[in-house]
Amino acid sequence: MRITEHPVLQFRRGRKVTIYFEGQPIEAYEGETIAMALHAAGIRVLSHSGEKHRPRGLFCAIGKCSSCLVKVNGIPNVRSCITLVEDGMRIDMQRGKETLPRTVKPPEWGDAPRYKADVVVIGGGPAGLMAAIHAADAGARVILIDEQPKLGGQLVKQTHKFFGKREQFAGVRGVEIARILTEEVKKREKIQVFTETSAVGIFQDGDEKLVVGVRKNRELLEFAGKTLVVATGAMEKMIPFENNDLPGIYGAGAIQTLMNTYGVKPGDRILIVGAGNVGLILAYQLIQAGVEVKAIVEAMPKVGGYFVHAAKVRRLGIPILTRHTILRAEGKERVEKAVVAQLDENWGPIPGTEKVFEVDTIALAVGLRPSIELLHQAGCQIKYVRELGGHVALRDERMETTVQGIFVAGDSAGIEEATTAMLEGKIAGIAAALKAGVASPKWLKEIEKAQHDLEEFRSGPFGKHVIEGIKKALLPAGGDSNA
Amino acid sequence: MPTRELPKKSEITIIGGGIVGVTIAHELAKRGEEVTVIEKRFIGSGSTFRCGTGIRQQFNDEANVQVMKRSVELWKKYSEEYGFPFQQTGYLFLLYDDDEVETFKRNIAIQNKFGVPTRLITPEEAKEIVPLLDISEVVAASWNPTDGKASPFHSTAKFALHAEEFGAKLVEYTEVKDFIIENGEIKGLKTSRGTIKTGIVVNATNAWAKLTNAMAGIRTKIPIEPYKHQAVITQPIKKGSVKPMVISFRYGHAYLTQTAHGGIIGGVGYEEGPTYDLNPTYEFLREVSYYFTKIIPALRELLILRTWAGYYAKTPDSNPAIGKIEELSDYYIAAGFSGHGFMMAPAVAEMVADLITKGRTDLPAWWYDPYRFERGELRGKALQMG
Amino acid sequence: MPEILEYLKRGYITPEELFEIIPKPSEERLRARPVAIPECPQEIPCAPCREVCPTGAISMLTPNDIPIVDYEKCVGCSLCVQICPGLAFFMVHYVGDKARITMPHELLPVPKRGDEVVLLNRVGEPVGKGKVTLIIPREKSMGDTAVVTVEVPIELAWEVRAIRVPGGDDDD
Amino acid sequence: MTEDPREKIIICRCNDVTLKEIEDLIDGGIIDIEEIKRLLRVGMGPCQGRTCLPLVIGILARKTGQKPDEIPLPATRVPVRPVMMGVLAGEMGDDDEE
Repeated sequence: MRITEHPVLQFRRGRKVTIYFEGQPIEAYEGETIAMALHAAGIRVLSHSGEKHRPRGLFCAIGKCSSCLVKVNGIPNVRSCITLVEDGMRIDMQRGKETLPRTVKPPEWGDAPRYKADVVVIGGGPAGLMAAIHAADAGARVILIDEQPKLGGQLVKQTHKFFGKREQFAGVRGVEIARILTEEVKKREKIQVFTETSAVGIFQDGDEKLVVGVRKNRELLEFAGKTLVVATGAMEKMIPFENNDLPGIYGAGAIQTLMNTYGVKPGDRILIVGAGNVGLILAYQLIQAGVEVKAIVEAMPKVGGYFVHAAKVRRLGIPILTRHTILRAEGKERVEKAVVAQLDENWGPIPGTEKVFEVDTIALAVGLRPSIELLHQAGCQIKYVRELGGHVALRDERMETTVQGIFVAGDSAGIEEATTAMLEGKIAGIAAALKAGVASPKWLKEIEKAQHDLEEFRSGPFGKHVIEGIKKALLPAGGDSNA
Repeated sequence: MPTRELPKKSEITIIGGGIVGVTIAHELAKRGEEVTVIEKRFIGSGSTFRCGTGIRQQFNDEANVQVMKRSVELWKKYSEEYGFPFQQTGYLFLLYDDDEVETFKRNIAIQNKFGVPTRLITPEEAKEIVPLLDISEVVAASWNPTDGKASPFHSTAKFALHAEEFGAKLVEYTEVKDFIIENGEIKGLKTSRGTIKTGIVVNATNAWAKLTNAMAGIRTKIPIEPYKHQAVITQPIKKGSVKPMVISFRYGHAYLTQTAHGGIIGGVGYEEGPTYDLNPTYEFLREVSYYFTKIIPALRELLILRTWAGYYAKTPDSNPAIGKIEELSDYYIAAGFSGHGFMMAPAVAEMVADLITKGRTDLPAWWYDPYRFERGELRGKALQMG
Repeated sequence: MPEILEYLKRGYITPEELFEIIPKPSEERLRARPVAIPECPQEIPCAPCREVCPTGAISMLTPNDIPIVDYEKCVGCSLCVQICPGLAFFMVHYVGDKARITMPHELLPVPKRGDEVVLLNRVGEPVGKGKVTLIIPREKSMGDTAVVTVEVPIELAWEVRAIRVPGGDDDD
Repeated sequence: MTEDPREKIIICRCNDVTLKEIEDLIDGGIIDIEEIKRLLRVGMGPCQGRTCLPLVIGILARKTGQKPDEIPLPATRVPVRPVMMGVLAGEMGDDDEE
């Protein structure tokens, strides 16, 4: 189930290795995660849940949901979606709660290495990359950390071309934007990049912000900066329906990771829930990967994403069922069917309108919400703003939160687009450099230009909605962020 | 089910719906008294639901040993009657040198005197009890199999439920704002939901006790200060992996055990205060990891899921202040538990109910005399974990 | 709540609906040379078509306005078809009793000139067969998107908006 | 007894908490998200509530008529990602023999 030919992407696989799942040899390639290799071999069920013994498999594919835990070489609770395969690795299904190995040496105390910079940027997606580039250009020494092995965030999974203006990469594919921005980062000696590094906490340490990081899940690192840009992106929403935990039900992002990052076909026949931009784009990407998309269901009475994305998948024969929802998934150990129904005026399913789709995969594209965990933990004031996708940090016009010196940008500031994420990243990066006292005031002009570009981008009907939300999250001007 | 309706009057009103306030209400109601608990948020939400779950009799003074012996009897009795989990899985103190062993021998003698069956065991015996232990540096252990642990959520909920069955009123989401006092007599309390007439008030607000005392205009010096005490919980592992509460003074005053759900829970002696700040810290995260893995090396592969903080409401001698404050009639305090409130609660409830209803108690309440601070008669420091 | 536009309910637009939004080129213009038709009825923040147009034929005051093509200025170069991120630009050219439709194509396989392909309408239904008359491969395309021109019966000029290439995964 | 479909709607995957369990609790008068968390262990698993807590807030809002912004988001505490104890003790992964 590996994709060999793709109209847009090329997959360069590493050395072929053998891993063992429940004792059975499985072919894998270096650079793949365990979950991807198992999926390519047709394995969907990775564990049975601890309390109700329900089959569980992959869901988020980015190490967040913990639905994919397995035992690796005897060690339980390993997140298979972010752990790379190694030749000879023994992988076993996790059965409830596991025992610990008995003979282990205690670890020795070790001081974590501490890296210092003017600005620390957390998150290497469009917002974080732009923040790092502009902070560096404005004169700051920058540390950029990201959880994934490759910079680019969600851009690396996007085969479609971006909207906006050409100076904002309009007409360029997401994967290509990721490559360009990554190159720009690499060109700058002032930026130190740490990939495969998760930020697990933000603390105030004297005058500095201390970011505690963990690299490759095994190494503790400390990053100290005068200021901080949090650009941690978004998380997919889940919706309640019967058997919504059945293996084969994936978040849209997980499907993109499977097929566009690792070249693994997510399934043969798929139903997509949600006709926002993510669902529509996903449908198109699935067709590009050679997967049959049975339908897109959407609870709203109309397509939520851009019309042009809808037209693109419609003319390839994919039905969009507006005013429909998924009632349940069926299947013993994995998805075999999806049952959908039409909705009435009160959002209740209309009896008798049920339709059954024979699918092996269900994609959930029911919206994103900002990843604000670090901001929340750091003490930034948080507010629920529906228009921005959920809870967000309050911030001023330069993206500074209520914690002085902590800036936010991109989807973690409110769900929008990669284009606006890049502009916000630019603003936050320059503002963070200014606040750190390393940038000359002439950079204020660049902030103003980015603010103007944002305003222009948001001037249409889609942007109006976002602007409503931003108003609710915006702190009154005249804080002391004008340093 | 606790209510949000404030009664017009109540003979006795307890401020604070933690385990201490709830068990006092339970005991008083059981004795037929009219009693109301007023809780700012929900039952147990202050420090009770943040506690480390342990219940031990291994103290180093006669009073605490006696009180805890009674408390364990009550924990056992009520867990059986009310059906909440209380397990006598023991407390295991790991000892690493002769000085420690000598100290614990003295403690064990006191405990044995009152019938608490603590004994000194060998490192190998300790490893039989917790096979995951690293005993390479351990020279002996103090082991009492009758100590135990209980779920703070389920036990407090059951005490609350039965207190109500006996007629107690538990009022949640209601904050006491002021005392109504006339000629040194309590007439009532002003709350965020109106006024309640009451004659007897028990301050069971532990970490907030000094604020409550101030509200009552108490001038007696009762130094109770909130300290941030942090705890950690890991991903669950197979049940029975760490049955008793394991203590190591050598390694950071650490205590750890396994919850009913399977996670390893515990803390270390890293403490900050006085403060009302409850933000967990990096220092704690590192220290707890280091000390826990020193005690049980296999924990190094285990994921920490969460940290949180609660208050140790500390007094200078780590013993609580329990008793009547004479400058105001009728005002009682049961606070300053210094990390022992959960384990002591059922016995404290009996003690306070005795004092209110009979004016005397068979339990050694004198040890906790709230006036001892003012008189400069501090007790021997109670053996405090974490 | 405002009335929901039909094309947003369905996910595609009919030619009738389209020509209420933009003018339909005259028969004469359609026969003169290929003409760009934007099927982009919604105000979205996007401007590359205007930015690449060599003759300034596309007017759009702000990126959030819809593109309007001045058919007289349009030289039929197909750059807008190549660049459009929404794959919403097409070119139509009437030649005798045929129409040549130029459209973006981002799927495998990419047909060759002279190949016969299945013609699909706006809901993916096969409506006939047509011949590929021109291919601009991805490498030579301004916007990294292959552009295909197919010759279709003239009455299908406003129906055909996609193709299926025999030999593809979903070949029937 | 017919099976309640809500028993098959999983809100918290980590601790297997269903829609029915949450709605039953709310119906019983427990409407404080902190209390719901503690009683059902919803959001207390390895995903640290990322997936389920927004759902719980939605359910609470729907059943109690509160607005989602009136329901306080439970605290986020370190570590915001689960971390192995050995790593926090300072053991470095690369020079670690396995």
